[in-house]
Amino acid sequence: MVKSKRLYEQQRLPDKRGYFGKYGGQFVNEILMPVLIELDENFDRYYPTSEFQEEFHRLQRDYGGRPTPLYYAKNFSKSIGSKVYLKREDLLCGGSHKLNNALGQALLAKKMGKSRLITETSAGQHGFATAMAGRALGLEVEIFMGIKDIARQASNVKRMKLLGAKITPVKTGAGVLKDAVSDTLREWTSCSRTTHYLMGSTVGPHPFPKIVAAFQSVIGKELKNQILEKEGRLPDAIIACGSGGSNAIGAFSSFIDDNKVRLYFIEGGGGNLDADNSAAAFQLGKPGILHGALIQVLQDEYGQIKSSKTRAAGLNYPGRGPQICYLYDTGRMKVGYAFDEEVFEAVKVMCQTEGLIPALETAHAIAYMLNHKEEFYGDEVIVLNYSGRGDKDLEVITRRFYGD
Amino acid sequence: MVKSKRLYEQQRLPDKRGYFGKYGGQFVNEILMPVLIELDENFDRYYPTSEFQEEFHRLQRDYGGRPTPLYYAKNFSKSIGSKVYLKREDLLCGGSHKLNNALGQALLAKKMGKSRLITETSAGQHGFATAMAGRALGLEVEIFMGIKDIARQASNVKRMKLLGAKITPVKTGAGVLKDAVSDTLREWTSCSRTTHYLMGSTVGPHPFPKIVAAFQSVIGKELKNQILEKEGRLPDAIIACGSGGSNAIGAFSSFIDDNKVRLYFIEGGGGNLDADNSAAAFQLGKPGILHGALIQVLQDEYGQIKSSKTRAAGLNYPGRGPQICYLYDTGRMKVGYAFDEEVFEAVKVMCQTEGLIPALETAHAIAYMLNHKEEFYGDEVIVLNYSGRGDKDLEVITRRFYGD
Amino acid sequence: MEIKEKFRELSEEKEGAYMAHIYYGDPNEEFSLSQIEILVKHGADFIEFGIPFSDPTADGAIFQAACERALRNGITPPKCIQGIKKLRENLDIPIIVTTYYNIPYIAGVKAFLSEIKEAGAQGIIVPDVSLEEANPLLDAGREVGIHVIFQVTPLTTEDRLRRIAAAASGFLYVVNVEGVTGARETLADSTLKLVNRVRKHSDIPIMAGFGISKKEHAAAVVSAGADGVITGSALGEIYQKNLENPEETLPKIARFARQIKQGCIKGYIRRLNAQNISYEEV
Amino acid sequence: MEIKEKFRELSEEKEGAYMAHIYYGDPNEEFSLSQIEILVKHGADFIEFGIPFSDPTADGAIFQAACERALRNGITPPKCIQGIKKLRENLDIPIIVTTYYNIPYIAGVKAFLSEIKEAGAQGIIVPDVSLEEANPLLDAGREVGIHVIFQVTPLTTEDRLRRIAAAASGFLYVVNVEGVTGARETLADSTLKLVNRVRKHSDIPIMAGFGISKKEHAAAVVSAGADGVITGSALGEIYQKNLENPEETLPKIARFARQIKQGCIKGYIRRLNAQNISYEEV
Ligand SMILES: Cc1ncc(COP(=O)(O)O)c(C=O)c1O
Ligand SMILES: Cc1ncc(COP(=O)(O)O)c(C=O)c1O
Repeated sequence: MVKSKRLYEQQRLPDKRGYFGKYGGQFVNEILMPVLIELDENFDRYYPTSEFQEEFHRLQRDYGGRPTPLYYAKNFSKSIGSKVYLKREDLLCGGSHKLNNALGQALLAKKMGKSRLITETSAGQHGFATAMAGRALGLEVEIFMGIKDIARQASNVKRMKLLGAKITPVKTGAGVLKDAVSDTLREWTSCSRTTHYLMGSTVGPHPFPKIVAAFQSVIGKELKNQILEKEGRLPDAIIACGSGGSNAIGAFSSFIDDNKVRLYFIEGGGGNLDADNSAAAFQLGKPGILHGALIQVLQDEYGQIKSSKTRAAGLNYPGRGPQICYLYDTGRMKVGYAFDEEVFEAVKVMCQTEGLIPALETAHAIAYMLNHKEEFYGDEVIVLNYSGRGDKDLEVITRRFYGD
Repeated sequence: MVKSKRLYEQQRLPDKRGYFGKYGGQFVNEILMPVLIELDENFDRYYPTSEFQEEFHRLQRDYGGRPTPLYYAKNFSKSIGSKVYLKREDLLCGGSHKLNNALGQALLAKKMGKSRLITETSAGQHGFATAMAGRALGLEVEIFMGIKDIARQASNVKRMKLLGAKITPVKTGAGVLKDAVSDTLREWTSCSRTTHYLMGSTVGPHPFPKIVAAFQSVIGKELKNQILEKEGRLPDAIIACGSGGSNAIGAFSSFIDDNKVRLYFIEGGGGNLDADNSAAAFQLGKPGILHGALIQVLQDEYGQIKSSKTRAAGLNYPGRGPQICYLYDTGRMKVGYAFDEEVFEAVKVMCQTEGLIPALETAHAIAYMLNHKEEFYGDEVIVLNYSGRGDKDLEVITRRFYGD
Repeated sequence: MEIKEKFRELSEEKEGAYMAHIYYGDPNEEFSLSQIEILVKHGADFIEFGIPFSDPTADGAIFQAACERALRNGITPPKCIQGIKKLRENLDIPIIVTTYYNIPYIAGVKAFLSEIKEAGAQGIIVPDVSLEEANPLLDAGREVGIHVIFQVTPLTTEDRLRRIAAAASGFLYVVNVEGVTGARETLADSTLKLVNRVRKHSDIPIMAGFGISKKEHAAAVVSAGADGVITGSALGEIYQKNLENPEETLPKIARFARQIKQGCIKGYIRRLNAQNISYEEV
Repeated sequence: MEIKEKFRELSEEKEGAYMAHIYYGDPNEEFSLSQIEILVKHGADFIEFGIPFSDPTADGAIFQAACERALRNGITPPKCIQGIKKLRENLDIPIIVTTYYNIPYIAGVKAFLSEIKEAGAQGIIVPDVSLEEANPLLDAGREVGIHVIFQVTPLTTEDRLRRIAAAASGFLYVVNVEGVTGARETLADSTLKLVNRVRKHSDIPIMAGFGISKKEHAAAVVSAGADGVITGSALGEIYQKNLENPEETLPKIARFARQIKQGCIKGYIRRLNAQNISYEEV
């Protein structure tokens, strides 16, 4: 893993065309190009200003509850054999890291004079975060959601409705996230003058991966200060679950240049690694173009995109974001996966060691640690990015353990 | 309201016998007296030590997520007509202020060498907080819960079970909180050597009201610093919902001596103020002895305690804690109530102005503000203690608004 | 009959005392009255007359259910006091009222004690009044002439024991808490210890209660030095099995009372034996 | 027939061009082949031959459903290319392949363009390839001899328009985005504006698409300066109503094609009229 430092210099990536190495880009219809260019310009214009930073910081702190703690999980550490810290994004308002990005983009949209936000959601976490951000900033919200996800994530649908967001069911395709993204892109082409598409992860055409990563980078910045304060040194490894990769990139952001900090990215293994039973795009996919970018994606021999499958709705997307792809390709980041059954066991372990019910997504990282203890040594300090709480998955989890 | 300052000097109350004015005391069976004395002594012994304070602080910060923000709710303020801040206890781990106290008592129990926690719960918030604290500190947990509350708070029951807490249904009486408290007291008499009764609010025999108030006082301490930083002055009023009063006392704690800060306490009005349809003990009750203390309590002409009624399980207790009673009696605190229907409307307003779904309990304070705007002036700064999030009430709320 | 007199009578007869505890009005007043009559006829020396309370935190499941039923069937404190009056028409032995503090508190402590005194009661047990909170009760009791009965437990500290013994009148109610005294220690051992501890401070009679449901328990506890025993939920358990026609259980209740009383007598004899005092087997 | 040749022929005939867009294989290959035959027979001058993609993000509900059905029924890119070959047996007009970029990307862009070229196609539209990402496609297109058709919209900036016009070959596809041009502006007005903007940079033919479903639309757009129109989902809408026997809808499809083509002709005449150029009514 001897790579030159500059290779990973975050600030330099993506390039102007939105590329992280060979991944990324802007594979969209001409209709969207002016909007994306406008967005990129506005992001570059507003984001660095102290006015924006202050407003964003205030929202993150007072509305969102930042900084989130870095918790030394003593009891869980015992089951792993190294010192494990949890970066508590579950404590962010709404219960996951998603609000970091939603608040940032909603603020940007407001600065740009947009009056409406549209987005898609699978677990409902991002949709809920967008609904909150919309309300807090006085923007209308419409959310596209696959009909299957609407059924699976009933409680988050209720939450979003209560906040007055319009929920538009997506019946095309498999009725899951990938189809909802397509529909939201379509909707955007017809209303982009008034409407911002609040992309939920580090995916989609440039500049979305860049913008989302920027808004999520607060995780890593806090994490670095906190671990230095607690341990006086950098962690040996950071581990995060992900599909698009926003929580992982957020957590990794301040450490990408520090080659000694191992980075782990855990994707949804689903039932098993058979063709149609998984969401593990790094295991089963190959580079391809989906939703505006060149990424690692599940597809058949002709390039038709395949639906992913995992019990964790938030990981149920066939593609990995371009930056995550790049980190993997360059060897900077190790990837792993966890199967649904392992994930449920991991939920149990976290409940019983620390009294915390993790989101099924988050439990993928937990499961990986439990199943790969040999990769983490006794004197090591590991940070697990605890991306969300399991309230949204309560039904599924309890049905798994207690039946009914 | 010209009362001498000393009257409110927190530090001096309760007296050694556990009295706040005429309220409080230790009306318990002799079996419990040695345990209560032991508890009081141990609290006085451990709580002030820097070791305890540091451990408690670390738990509150890293596990609980303190400090919780003080959020200027600009949009909601518009519907009231004054500047309203929300003290965001909903962002505490578990979704309400309850964890402050649970972590504190669990830590104390551990110091005292107890290996097991018992408690009761109605909304499930306190039971969930106790289950978390127990897991974090390695103590067994058994929770007594009225059968009616078990049915009404199904999701919190699931959460507690997942954390490995034993749930014991209480079938006696009306199968609600009051009956669960009685059963927990009974259980405690037979196991107090190994077991701590983790009282969930500022109720029960001395020293519980004192201990719970101490552990919740962090709310007020933070609040004071935050409002001084944001406004450069104390608030004009603080408003909190409550039954036992722990979140209210926590929020009020740093302001009781400042007579200029108006304090509002809002109890559960229930369906209406008819005899058996409310939880408004200040409106419909009188002083009496329940669960170990002399308090304001709903009762009939002979002193039989009456069941309270409100849709907010966490306010569904017929008594007010002794300190709250005292604050009311001395005129330091104003009391109000909100009816169930007003509370649902308040939920809607908070959802649609700020994108936050409040707990039904918390929504009582919101409803009071909405229905008594004339009490809050345009240039005033009001702090609403936002005690919890509404996830636990999602079913009830959505059924109310959308049917089924 | 005064409490003291009753204990004197029993010690002359060389018998341990038997107090039977019921909650009045469960499932109805008529049954409670007949039950008490039977209990007295078959051996009870004292009646612990419970006035039902909505939240009897010091009672177990049986008596909780009893209180709930009685209240549901319309019992009130005034009706209970009427009940005591009715009993007094043909009953001479001491009646000890048991209730929770909110009942006398709401009625006015002194007024309440006057009323039960007038109705014919000799003492009162308020299980949720600790020594710390007992002054109003003690003052009124002295004024009105009602004994305030205190409870002590094996966990009660020496200092508290001293102070409780000093405040106590009538008798002391020893609560043998389950689980507190350790599994291997027998009922008799823990009673013996507690009796010895009390004796250092006072000569007041000691009645042992909680969990006594057999002749052998009574005998063991009395032989260990208690002046008598109290049975409570064991009685409730009998008639609760036939709440439709509770009268049908009266023969069983009679048998139960005879057994407990026999235990009290045997225990007394055994104690005397152990003390090498001559006695006549009854 | 080459694209340029077709436009020359049409301008000689004084007609606007009509391109009909279908997704091949929906609901099956046989129907697609008959449909194309009918379209050509009744007025289509170009065929936009869609190769179904799993995630056609630039298509509306009708064509999404079309892609889904076709894929479910087993269509693949190789089968589509076979389809083009079959069509070429009796078809001379230009065929423009439409598909999403992942299809040529996975096949290899140059290999894919060679194959469609070989099968008989003249151009390709890849709606999710922006000018920024078009180089591989442009390079391969030039090498293989396939026109890469670009889209422009009223929102496309002047600078982009210039660069797109420079890169474009075959024709430019004008997308009249709904909701973007403002409610009061008519289809003709916005087309006119865009045509005028394009003309500053290039003489390339302009085809207007999206939302054209009536003779009047076609006439308006062509009279405003477009060289032709494209219809897409309007066709799909017709046969989707009878998916069991889609052949039964062919007469309707024929009538639709005739209508659109008539619009193209009328529009052309109207434009010439407005320009005061003499013409003969057809
Ligand atoms: C709790 C949680 N973790 C992780 C994810 C995955 O998203 P990302 O890959 O963008 O971090 C989600 C998505 O909904 C989520 O809800
Ligand atoms: C969110 C919330 N607020 C308020 C309360 C009332 O408790 P207290 O009166 O102790 O603050 C509860 C009790 O469960 C609660 O869950």
